[in-house]
Amino acid sequence: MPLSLLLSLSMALLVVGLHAISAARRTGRSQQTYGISLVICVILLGMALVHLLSAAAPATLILPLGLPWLGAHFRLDALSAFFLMVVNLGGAVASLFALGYGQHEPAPGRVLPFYPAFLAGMNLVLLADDAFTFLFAWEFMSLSSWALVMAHHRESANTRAGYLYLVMACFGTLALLLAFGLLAGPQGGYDFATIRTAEMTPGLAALALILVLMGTGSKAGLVPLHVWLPLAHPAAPSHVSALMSGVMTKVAVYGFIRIVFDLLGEPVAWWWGGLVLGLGGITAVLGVLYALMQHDLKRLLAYHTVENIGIIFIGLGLALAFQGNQMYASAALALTAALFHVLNHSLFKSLLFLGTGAVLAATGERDMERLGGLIHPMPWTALAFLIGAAAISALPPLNGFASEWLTFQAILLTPELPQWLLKFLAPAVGALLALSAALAAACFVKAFGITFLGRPRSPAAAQACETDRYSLTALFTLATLCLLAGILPGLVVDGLSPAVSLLNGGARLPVQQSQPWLTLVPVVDVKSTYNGLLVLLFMALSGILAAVLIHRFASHGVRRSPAWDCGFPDVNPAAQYTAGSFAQPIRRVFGSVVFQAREQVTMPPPGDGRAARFEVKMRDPVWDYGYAPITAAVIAISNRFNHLQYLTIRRYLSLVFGALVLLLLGMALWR
Amino acid sequence: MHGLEFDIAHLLAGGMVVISLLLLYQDRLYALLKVFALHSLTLALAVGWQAHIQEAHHLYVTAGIALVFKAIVIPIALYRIVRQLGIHRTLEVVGGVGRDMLAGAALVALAILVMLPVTAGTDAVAREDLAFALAVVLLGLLLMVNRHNAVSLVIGFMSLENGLVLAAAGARGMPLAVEISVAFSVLIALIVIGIFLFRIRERFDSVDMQAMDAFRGGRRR
Amino acid sequence: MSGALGWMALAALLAVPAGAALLLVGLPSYRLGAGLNVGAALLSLLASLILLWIRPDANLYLRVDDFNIYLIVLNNLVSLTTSAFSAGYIAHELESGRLTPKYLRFYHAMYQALVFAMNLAFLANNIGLLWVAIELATLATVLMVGIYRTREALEAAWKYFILGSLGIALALFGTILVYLAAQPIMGQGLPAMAWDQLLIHAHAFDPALLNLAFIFLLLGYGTKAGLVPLHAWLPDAHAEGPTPISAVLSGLLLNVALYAVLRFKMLMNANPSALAPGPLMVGLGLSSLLFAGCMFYRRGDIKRLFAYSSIEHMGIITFAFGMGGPLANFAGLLHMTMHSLTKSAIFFAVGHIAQVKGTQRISTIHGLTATHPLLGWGLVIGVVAIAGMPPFGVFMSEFLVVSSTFTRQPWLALPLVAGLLLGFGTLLWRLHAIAFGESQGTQALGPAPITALPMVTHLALVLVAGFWLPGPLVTWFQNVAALLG
Amino acid sequence: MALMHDHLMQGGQMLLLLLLAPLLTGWVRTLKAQLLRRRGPSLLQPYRDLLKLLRKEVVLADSASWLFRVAPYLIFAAIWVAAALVPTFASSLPFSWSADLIAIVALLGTARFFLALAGLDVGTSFGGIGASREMMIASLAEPAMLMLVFTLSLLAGTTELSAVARFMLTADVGLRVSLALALLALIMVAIAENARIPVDNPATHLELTMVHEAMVLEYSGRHLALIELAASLKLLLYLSLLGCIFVPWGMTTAGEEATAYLLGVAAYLAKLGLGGLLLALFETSIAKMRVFRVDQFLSAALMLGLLGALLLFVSRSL
Repeated sequence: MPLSLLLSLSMALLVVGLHAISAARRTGRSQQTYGISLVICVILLGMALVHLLSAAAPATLILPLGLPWLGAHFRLDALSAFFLMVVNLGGAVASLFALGYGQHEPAPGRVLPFYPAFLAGMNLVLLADDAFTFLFAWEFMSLSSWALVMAHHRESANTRAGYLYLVMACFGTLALLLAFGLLAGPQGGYDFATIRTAEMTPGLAALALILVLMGTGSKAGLVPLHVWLPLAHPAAPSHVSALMSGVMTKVAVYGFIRIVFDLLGEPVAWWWGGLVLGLGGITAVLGVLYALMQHDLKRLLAYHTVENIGIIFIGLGLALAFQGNQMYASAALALTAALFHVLNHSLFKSLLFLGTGAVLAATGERDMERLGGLIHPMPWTALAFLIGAAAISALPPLNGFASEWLTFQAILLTPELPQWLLKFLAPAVGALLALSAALAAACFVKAFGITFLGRPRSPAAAQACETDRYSLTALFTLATLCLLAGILPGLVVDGLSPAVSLLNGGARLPVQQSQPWLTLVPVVDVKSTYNGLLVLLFMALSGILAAVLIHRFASHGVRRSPAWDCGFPDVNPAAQYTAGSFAQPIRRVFGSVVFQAREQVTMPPPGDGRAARFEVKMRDPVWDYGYAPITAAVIAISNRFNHLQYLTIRRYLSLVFGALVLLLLGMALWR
Repeated sequence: MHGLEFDIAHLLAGGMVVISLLLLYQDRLYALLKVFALHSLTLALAVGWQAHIQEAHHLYVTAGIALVFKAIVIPIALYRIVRQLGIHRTLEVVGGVGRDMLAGAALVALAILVMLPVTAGTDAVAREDLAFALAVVLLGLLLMVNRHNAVSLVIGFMSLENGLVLAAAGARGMPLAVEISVAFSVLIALIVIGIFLFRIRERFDSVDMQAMDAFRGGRRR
Repeated sequence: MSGALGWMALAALLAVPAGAALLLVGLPSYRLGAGLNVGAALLSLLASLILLWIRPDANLYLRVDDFNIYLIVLNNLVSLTTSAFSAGYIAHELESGRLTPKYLRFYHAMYQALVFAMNLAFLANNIGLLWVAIELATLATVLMVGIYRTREALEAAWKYFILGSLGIALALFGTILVYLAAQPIMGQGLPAMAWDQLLIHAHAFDPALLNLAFIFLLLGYGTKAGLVPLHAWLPDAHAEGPTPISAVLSGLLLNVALYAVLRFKMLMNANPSALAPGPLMVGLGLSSLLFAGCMFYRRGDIKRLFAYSSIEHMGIITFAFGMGGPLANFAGLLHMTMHSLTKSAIFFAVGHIAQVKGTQRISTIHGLTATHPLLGWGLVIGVVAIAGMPPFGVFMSEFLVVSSTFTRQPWLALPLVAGLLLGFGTLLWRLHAIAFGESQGTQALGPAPITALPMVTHLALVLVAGFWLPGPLVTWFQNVAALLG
Repeated sequence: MALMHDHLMQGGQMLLLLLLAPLLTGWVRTLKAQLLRRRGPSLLQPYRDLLKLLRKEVVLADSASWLFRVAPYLIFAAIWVAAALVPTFASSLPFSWSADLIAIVALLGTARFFLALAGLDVGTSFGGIGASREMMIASLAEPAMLMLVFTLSLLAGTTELSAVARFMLTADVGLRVSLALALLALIMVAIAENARIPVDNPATHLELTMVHEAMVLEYSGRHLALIELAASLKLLLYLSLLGCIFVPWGMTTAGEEATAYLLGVAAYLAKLGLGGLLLALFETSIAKMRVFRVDQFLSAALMLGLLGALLLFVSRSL
């Protein structure tokens, strides 16, 4: 019975957390905690893989917990197995990384108990099969991750981030609660089996969809519900940031898929797809634009999470649109693209966050403007980070490109859709997707170039040294996976096809393994194909060929000398290009529109000794127009009501008196 | 004969309403106390009459309680308190007596409007008594709301209790539990209030509630 | 035989606290007093547990039924833990010289009197007796709120006393009206005031009279339950009295008042042509919820803050019962229980915090989790639990309330959800300031871990209830939910 | 045998590209010189430059890292592979299915990515200028390019180039507005991507407006040679892309006899020559624009591409 084993392993994680409470003080216990978590995650990962590849039948289990008359339902099917794989892969690698990184933790007592609990919460969400258990695990996940965000609570910024995070999480849960209320109906049939069979009117289903978008979107970071994400993810310790950004957002995506594709099920109104598609496109572009404006490495990565969530939701929106028109073959392609990107993003985002963790541990700096030249002291970290950066920038032959290529192919099928809105929307979203991909490349040239290349901008960066071997192992595990998923996409596509067919009325992509050279052939009759393996081979061959020839027949002498730089090399590292200056052209092009970015140069007159100043003022439109008014309103109302605390007894009496008279009048007039 | 019974009950109950209005009218503490004594006296008579026409003898006890405690003991006690506290004689009425009288009249109307249709089931005496009792209760509340002074607040509360007793007496065959509880509560109330007034005496220079409102909870924080 | 045992237990429930109260008045040593206090509470808890299995059949004054028995057990349980907490608390108050042994005698006596009154209120089968008991409880708490005799304390007690007796008066009028409605049908005398009898005949009562009665009863007992706009006494009474009393007020007395309201709601439901009490209760509940949510933000006093949280949750519970139906009623009952346990736990923590920090000002309390981990995390867990997050019991009740409401009355669910979110946000804002950040103020040593036992016990109970409810309790809730209709 | 032959074909094309690329560059330079009434260098000057650079030793800046040394090979490989996947004189080459037009665009992106990183590596201000501007330009040029891909794939039903080329040869293309828009967009993108006037000036140095040259400023010797070669390969790629999409005539399909191949090669050379001429004419007739007007130039291209795609999306359903 694999399911019971999965559950007991998740429980074991909780126990580890409890044990860590007592153990946190003592040294070496962090190693223990992370070690056990690593082992458990690996086992869970293996079991999930087995279930997914063996295409086993769904297993269910009911425990006498949760809602008394309902019990806690658990279920393991292809979809949850796929996401279990994603979650536990991330968990395992993060734990491995933490074996080394955890020793730099200043407050282990605030991390160790909650880390395994967080993992357990995510696993339970994926296994839950009734509304109560689902929300229970969901909220538990939020709570434990909140505790991890608050680990370094002495910086007021972190406290604020944690607060915003918890409130947004509560908002999301309430939205989901309402959605489940709709799905369950007045009789309160909260278990998913009942919900699947229940009939819903289109209006209610649409309402449920919107609520689910709000609920899961607020956790996944859909614009405009993303505001908490770039604050909260960086605030946590880096391996937790990797989990939150790389994995927890995927759990949110799972929630969306589970409820919308599985529970709501057919029939799907066509405009659902349009809605999700549009949100995804906006999220993708805004996310990467925000990221370009950041100097804080972790916050930059967090904003890229927003972007990639947008890409995933583009795929999901396309799938909904196709399903709404009974085009299941195309829907299969879109779904595959989305799920594939889920996996890819979890890989390279964890990789990047862990790499940032290594940098943080080595230099104590997150601000790119104070880093630089790290490729010299920590070449291996640099290499891993470079692979991650190339992958997230969708460069062939790495995995990011494979999934985005599939998404493009799905968009190219949209002209078959009958609805005009979708016809216009799809190419526009395609343009947005292309734009976000290109901007992402720019952003990671900045991230990698400013952080690792050039010359160190601060003594901390100059004295950095290579990170420990646990961390390096974790980094290169992920880097290898990125490369493999990139050159063998066919295998991955076949691997997640059971999940796709589960959600897609049995329709799935053609089997890829039979193709020559493991080429990716999304739709049989359309002749668009891509083969990462061959591309890699060609590049390797030609590159090596060139190298060999040149070194064999031409010179291979090398002479070191100061930089040329057109004759006047600047001795001061501060004269290098900074993150801000690198982003300036793009800020001028896009930022002036989106963020109302204003540049202000104050140049002292000649002879004046004072330094010239250059300031950039930017506004966050989402916050300024979405959230600030709400908070202001709440504060205003509170201030207004606050007087009621200070009335005289007479006034309070007259309140009661008024209530009484009012009700009596009501009585008198009622008849 | 029934007519007479009814008229007398009506007269007494109505008298209580009028006296409640008089209470509203007072703006001097001693006068207020005297009128309140009158109020309680009328109550005693009304309850006694009810006992007579209902042949419910336990009601005589209630009447006695009302007479002894509310008409005699309490006013005297309060008189003492007022004198030994030496609190200033006049009590400012919040926004004019005239407005109070208007509000009072409106309340009486409301009480009758609410009560008469409701109690169609029970007999006429109970209906009258209940309507007037409700009026007395509301007027007592108005008195509490419209006075700054602690003592008059207490008196307002008492007249409200009087209204309750009237209602209880009006309800045929209401078990003794109620009267006991009423008397008992009034007793406790008196004691507590007494304690309070003295405590307040320890802390404050006057029983004027405005003095206490100065320290309303939370303001200092 | 068993019946006899039942009656003995029942008698013990009333006699033990009463006797203890009388004894405690005369007991000079406060240590002995505290011990006796705990002992008496323990005894009455045992008695209530006996009643759990053996129920004497009702007479015209007292009765034990499904509804009140679990409230009685809860009542005595919390009063036991609170007395244990107060033993440690009071000792510190003596050291800090805020209380003198003379007052302590008084305090312990009043504590037992309060327990007696609340037990009586639950056990009463006679609406007059119920009223007397609640009056008694009010007076006892008034005296205890004023016990510090500071200006603020006196004023809070005064406010509480005036508003409380007004509520009591209104409730009495309502009671009389109920009797008037019953009397024509059931004839004069005691039966016309007995719950079980009333319920049987309620269908025949004059609906108009019942409606009027319910208005008075709702306002009267609603004042005791601290429903907005009748709540004014509650925050100050919580903030100025000794913390154990705040715990008892929030955890128990509010329940008593709500219990009374529910009894009369059952009466209303039993009469087909009377107006449905639901809308009134829903309205009061929503107003309390939203109002409290708005009040958190500006609170500077930690005890007042959580007093407002009590108002909020009374609002939620009233809302749930107002909605009615098996799910909502179940949720309401569960929420009552969970709120009692959690809120009293929070007040235990707050009491220790206030003593350690020597102040109740939030602005001077920061980073508790760093300086006093036990208290700090205890408070965090308590607040997280009361805010309705898993793995704690309140989550289940809020889950049921919200989801069941949304399918039946979507437009009611929206203000409900808005209120919940508002309250959550503003309360958590305060919590973050208190529990996290750079620590300020005195770094004085926290109380001995053993004194935190009551808090830990409550939190543990709430935690367990979060994912597992024992079967008997569930069947109980379901029966009562059915009774409440 | 046939398979062998196909692989020969593929290899032949790759070599041909390698050989032709400098010649094309030289051709454009000579033409420009002539147009400016200068004698100008000979056609073979680029070859001489490359050989000279190859023989020289590399002068590395002290702060240069391993990435700086690896980048040239990566860039060269990526661009060469991309170029090899564009049908030149023969469509449907054996490996043409291994990457479609999207992949080709992405491969160019890879090359750009590493070029920009190399520009940042030494840590000089000029490198930074070049890198940041290059990425800004690319962030607009790539989407425009992909819009072009949309348009083509909507017409041809595929994103694979040789299939597109074959489709363009057939009659049922017709004259379409969106094709014209796509052509315009592609030309603009090509100009930007190859750092030609008016976006950038390939012949300039020590000018704050330069983009491409600023990135490769620190390179020397064989590295510089590789990068120069890659640059001219890129130019060749774009020209042959234009050729195979918009003037596919004379292109042979694999598996025909030698004469056909000769014809195809001849036609291809003719196209290149013409393309070079047009480019030279254009470049001499226009002045370079300010860097911060480039974005308008390219967003115009993007809009054109999007417009073309939209027109097709709509017209498809009519």
